[in-house]
Amino acid sequence: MAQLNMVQAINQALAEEMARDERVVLLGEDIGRDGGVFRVTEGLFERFGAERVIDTPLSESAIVGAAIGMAACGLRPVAEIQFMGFTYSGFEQLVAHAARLRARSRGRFSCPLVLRTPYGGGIKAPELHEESSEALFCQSPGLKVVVPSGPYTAKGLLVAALRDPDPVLFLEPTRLYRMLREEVPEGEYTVELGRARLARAGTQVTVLAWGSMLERALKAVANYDAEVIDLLTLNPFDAETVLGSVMKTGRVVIVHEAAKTAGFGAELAATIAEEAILHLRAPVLRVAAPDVPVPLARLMDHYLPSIEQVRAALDEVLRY
Amino acid sequence: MAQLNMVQAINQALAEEMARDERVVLLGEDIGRDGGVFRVTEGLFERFGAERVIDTPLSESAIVGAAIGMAACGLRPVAEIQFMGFTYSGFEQLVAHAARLRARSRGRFSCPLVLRTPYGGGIKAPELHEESSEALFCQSPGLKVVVPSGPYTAKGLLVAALRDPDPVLFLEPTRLYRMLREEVPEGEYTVELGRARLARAGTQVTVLAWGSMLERALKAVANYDAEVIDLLTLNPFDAETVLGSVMKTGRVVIVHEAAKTAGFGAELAATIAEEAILHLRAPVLRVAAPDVPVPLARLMDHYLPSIEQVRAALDEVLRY
Amino acid sequence: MPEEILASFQVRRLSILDENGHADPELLPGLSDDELLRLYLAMVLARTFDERAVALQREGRLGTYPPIMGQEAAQVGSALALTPADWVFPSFREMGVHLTLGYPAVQLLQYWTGDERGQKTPDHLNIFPFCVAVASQIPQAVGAAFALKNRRDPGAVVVYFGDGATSKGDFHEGFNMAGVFRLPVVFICQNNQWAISVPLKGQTAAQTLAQKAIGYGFEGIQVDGNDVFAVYRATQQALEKARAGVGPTFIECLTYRMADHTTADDAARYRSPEEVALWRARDPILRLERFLAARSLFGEADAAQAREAAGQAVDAAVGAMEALPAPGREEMFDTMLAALGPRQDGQRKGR
Amino acid sequence: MPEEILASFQVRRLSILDENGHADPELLPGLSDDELLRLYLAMVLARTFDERAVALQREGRLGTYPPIMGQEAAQVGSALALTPADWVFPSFREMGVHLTLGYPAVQLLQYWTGDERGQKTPDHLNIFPFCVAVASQIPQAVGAAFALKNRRDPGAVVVYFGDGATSKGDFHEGFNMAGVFRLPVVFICQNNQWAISVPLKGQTAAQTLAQKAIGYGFEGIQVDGNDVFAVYRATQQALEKARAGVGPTFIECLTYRMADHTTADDAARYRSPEEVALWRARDPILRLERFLAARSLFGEADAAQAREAAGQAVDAAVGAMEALPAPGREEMFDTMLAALGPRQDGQRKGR
Ligand SMILES: Cc1ncc(C[n+]2csc(CCOP(=O)(O)OP(=O)(O)O)c2C)c(N)n1
Ligand SMILES: Cc1ncc(C[n+]2csc(CCOP(=O)(O)OP(=O)(O)O)c2C)c(N)n1
Ligand SMILES: [Mg+2]
Ligand SMILES: [Mg+2]
Repeated sequence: MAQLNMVQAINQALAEEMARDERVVLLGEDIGRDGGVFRVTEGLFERFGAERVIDTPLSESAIVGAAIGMAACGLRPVAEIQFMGFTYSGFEQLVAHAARLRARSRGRFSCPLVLRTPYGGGIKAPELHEESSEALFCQSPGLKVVVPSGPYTAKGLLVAALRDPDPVLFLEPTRLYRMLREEVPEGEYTVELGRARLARAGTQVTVLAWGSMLERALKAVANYDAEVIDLLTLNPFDAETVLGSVMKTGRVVIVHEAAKTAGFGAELAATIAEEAILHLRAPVLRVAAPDVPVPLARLMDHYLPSIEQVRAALDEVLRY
Repeated sequence: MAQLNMVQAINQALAEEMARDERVVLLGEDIGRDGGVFRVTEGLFERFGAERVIDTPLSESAIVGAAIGMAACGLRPVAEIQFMGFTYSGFEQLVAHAARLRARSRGRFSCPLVLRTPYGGGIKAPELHEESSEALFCQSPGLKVVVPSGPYTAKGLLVAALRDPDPVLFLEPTRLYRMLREEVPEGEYTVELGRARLARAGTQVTVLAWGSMLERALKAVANYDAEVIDLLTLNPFDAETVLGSVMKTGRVVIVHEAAKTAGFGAELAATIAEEAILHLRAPVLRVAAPDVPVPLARLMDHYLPSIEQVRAALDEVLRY
Repeated sequence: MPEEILASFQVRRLSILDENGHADPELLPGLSDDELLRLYLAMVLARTFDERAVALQREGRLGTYPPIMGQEAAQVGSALALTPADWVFPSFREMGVHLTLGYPAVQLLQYWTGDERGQKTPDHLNIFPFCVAVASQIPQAVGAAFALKNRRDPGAVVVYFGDGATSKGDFHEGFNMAGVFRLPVVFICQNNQWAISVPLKGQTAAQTLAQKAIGYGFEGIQVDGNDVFAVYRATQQALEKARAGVGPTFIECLTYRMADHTTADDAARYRSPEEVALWRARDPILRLERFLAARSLFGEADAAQAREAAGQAVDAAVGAMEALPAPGREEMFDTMLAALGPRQDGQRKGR
Repeated sequence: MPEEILASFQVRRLSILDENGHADPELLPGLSDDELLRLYLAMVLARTFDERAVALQREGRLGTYPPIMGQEAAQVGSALALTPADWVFPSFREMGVHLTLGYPAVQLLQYWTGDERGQKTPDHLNIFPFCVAVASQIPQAVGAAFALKNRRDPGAVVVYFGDGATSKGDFHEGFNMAGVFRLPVVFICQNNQWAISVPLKGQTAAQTLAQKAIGYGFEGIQVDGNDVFAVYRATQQALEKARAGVGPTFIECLTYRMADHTTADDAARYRSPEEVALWRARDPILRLERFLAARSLFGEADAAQAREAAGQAVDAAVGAMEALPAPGREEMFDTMLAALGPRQDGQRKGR
């Protein structure tokens, strides 16, 4: 078993699934000869050819739209949008079409596509390259939203997404691409969609996080008796695991890098306030970015939730 | 003072502001000669001419994009998107550009545009004509989101929006367009953005609603000692009024017609769970549509929250 | 060195059957008498269905409905050129295509009452659901063409849309992608000259829509959209090109929306009765009747009989539609995902 | 009746100054010697700034940076045709335009360190912020042109974008709208033949980009984008047309991206050194030097001196930029809205 980073793990998942299932095709900007701007698809064009690793024109809406048509016609497209900020121009295709095709056609057509996109801040890139707008996509009931937190979950979740019969948005935390290395088994394994992962056991407070904030949350809790849950799938999210932990600890801190208002943390807090309120001993706190547009590099450290902010929230809920 | 419906009230607001301020121009599909598919702009083309009431090609992204350029260059554009479901193809322009222009240019350029769109269900229209995806837009910190609940608030909020120095998304609850009539003063008045309205005073439970659900919520509470708050502005929302009421009643029911998960109710519940938890006596309940794509007419009654569902939620929180 | 001409382009127009029913013998597709009658009957069926649907809406038995009157030649002529292996991506105004391809009339009616079950295409047909978001079906059709090409499937893809759709970003992105990859797709624009209240010149400054293909590096052609032979011929040639790997074709069918945009619209607010009258004289069914009559394939009695038969078929569909049980609440849940999430599962059960 | 030609179109190409520095005397814009030198110095400044920026990035003193090398003629030639009343909507690769128009170099550098304060255009310039979302500035520019027209403002709008941008929906929607309303806007595409790793033929099947204008009913022209005179002349003529109410023009400047896409890119992965060498020989500065030399306006010493002066100017800007204080946390809040909401207010205060 090799130590891989997330780029390598995702690349391996794609390569293995493409070898296993000839219906799997990739499409996106610069994913072919260039191997993707983060090199995630490196080597796949050479190995599988231009018919299965398709360098598209610069057309996000058509990338998503074409993937829908491919999926409905028997392929298993994996579309890449170069950065999450450019999903906005493919937004209609994703939420009004991909997420609804099965319902609109009453099951005659389905839409098993995966939309991969680098996501999140902290990489010193230009505007719209560091968005973390996952909550936008969690309001589309027909769309799954998945966020790995490391190489192992990245591969396993991606393979599961590729085999899922419905559309999946697969958000790749860019800051982690090459930061973490983990043992990643070669060959097939899946991480089940819709299941959270207990990243650390604890009894006094539950910390909910995903993507690149998981890494930060784990650092923050070092000296606390905190349970850390890695959501992995945001839509549908694993309420059972979340509520089970909250009912045990009675305290919650939610960490996400998107702006606070109407971020996905709101849904988690609301679910807890609805289903577990009698077990709560303290306010449900959200540690999130402030409600400002995602800034450029020189302000990014002020924007992203810090370890200190997480600790301050832990201290606060533990006062109750 | 005349009894107007919401269509008339909005029309009057537009006419008066256009007469007052020649920078105000309207643009959108079929808003000119046809007077808009809901007749909201009726008579304005005849009165103000084709330069100020602009029938555009069928191009939602360009409608929003052009409005940005107009706004930055000294006009006060009011763009209409024919139905909320078609804002998705103008989504990038709205959230990545309109909402950020002031920040990106560090104040050199601003974007005082209003984007009007009919919103919500219950009008027996085709697919994508009955969306209530307000929460999507509440994640854009630079964008205000406003929802009137009747003719009076519609006019006053729209005038306030037209004079606001920053972009405002103005959601018009289609089901109410001709359902309610109210006294609407001629001439200038505003309803302040960012302020909720106490729609009904009460002591035992707080009901939070907006748009067309306000009407339903008011019907539902008839035999309850419930305080009903009409949010009016969703971003930024009036946390002070909401929390004040919740601290008094200790019980909350949130009603919205969007699907439950990650709807705007989540933000309200989360804020309450964060700021008022010690005052809560019962779970924070959300009465919302189920997590399915917005259906067509024949299933719409099953989709929209009903008076009975609101009452069931009231009964439930009152059991605590 | 100074100024030079880099490239030259021409846009052709094809018409075969004129308003008087005279056809150009060289261009007339080689159709048997039976096939000619089939074309005619399909157009009559489309017209009859449409009239009935409008009437039903007026009686409150159908929801808002977008009439196809005047566009029968464009719809039937193109649909009859298709083979079962082909895929169709409609907008929302192609009931004539559906009927010609054998889509059950009862399901069309059902859909226009606001019942999604009407959108469940029978297994033997490759027709995508109606698409109300203008132009958004175009990139999807291009993706389908990608899939057919990738799978060495013998079919081609036909996508329908209106003149208004040509202003949308998705029209552009889809066309451009189809050009780059030379995909087997035929783009059929029913240029009925109005997008609700916006006339063609409010939609584009281009003199024809067909010329838009020049920007994508493939052929665009305008056909007389009220001429069923021209539409049929152009579609068939485009499909052959698509199958032969030559790439996409854009066919602009210049036609006219004789009725209101939908039953919720009042076209009298924005266009003149003279214009409508002009186009009424160019009725695509009328000219086919004249052609058939000149060939002695057809007399007054045949017309009446055709209408009668179509009326009976539509009546039967109306009866069947109205006998259908209302969709139940669980319909919202049962086809939206292969497997519901836990919350949806609870909601389905009423929790 | 049968097939007829409906419309014919031609696409012109303009070039004035060839690689050897020979100019077509009839087309050569009537520029004084001073103006010619100004063109030259502006191009040298752009090149110098660019080289320094790339070097700074390599030293970790600047963030990711998109070089303009090879595109100086397209940028400087078009910018010098502008008047102060005109509005400019750049993409993200127009530093040569900015510098030519007098945008402070220190702010350009500041921006490319990831400091938004660099985007605050000085009050006397009408330059929109850089726009990274490809093509999304195009409809905005069209809206600005609407405003100018509506306000009877004497200015026109110039919007810049790349070849890749021509595939985006916003390119299409913006062009189409500009055509319909005959707006005073000039669309300038720097066709540098690559969009990151995608070559032109992967971007479109059209033989030229200029021909895309045909679909919008206005003029498109290709100019030699490495020929500063052709670019200048075409821009000036287009601006005149715009101001005269004749409507928009699309100018395709055929040029070449001599460097990597950005400092984070490695162009050697996807294009050949031969291709790059070919275009290096067509360097826009080289040919202007030859032209000036032939006119005895210029010698080796002048070149050295120009570069020296430009280098000093850029060095000063680098020094000034590096002396700026880092942006404070409150920068995130202070210009985002005219008035913050209550939650933002609290967040600003660290609550
Ligand atoms: C993206 C989008 N915007 C607006 C609408 C509302 N709308 C429905 S049909 C229509 C006009 C369509 O015109 P055209 O494409 O010419 O088709 P036609 O109705 O003439 O068949 C409009 C504006 C829509 N359905 N989709
Ligand atoms: C909508 C969008 N998609 C993707 C990107 C990532 N990206 C940045 S530049 C670029 C290529 C742009 O090519 P072109 O328009 O030719 O401009 P050039 O870089 O050559 O100046 C891409 C794909 C982006 N910035 N915006
Ligand atoms: Mg039309
Ligand atoms: Mg380029």
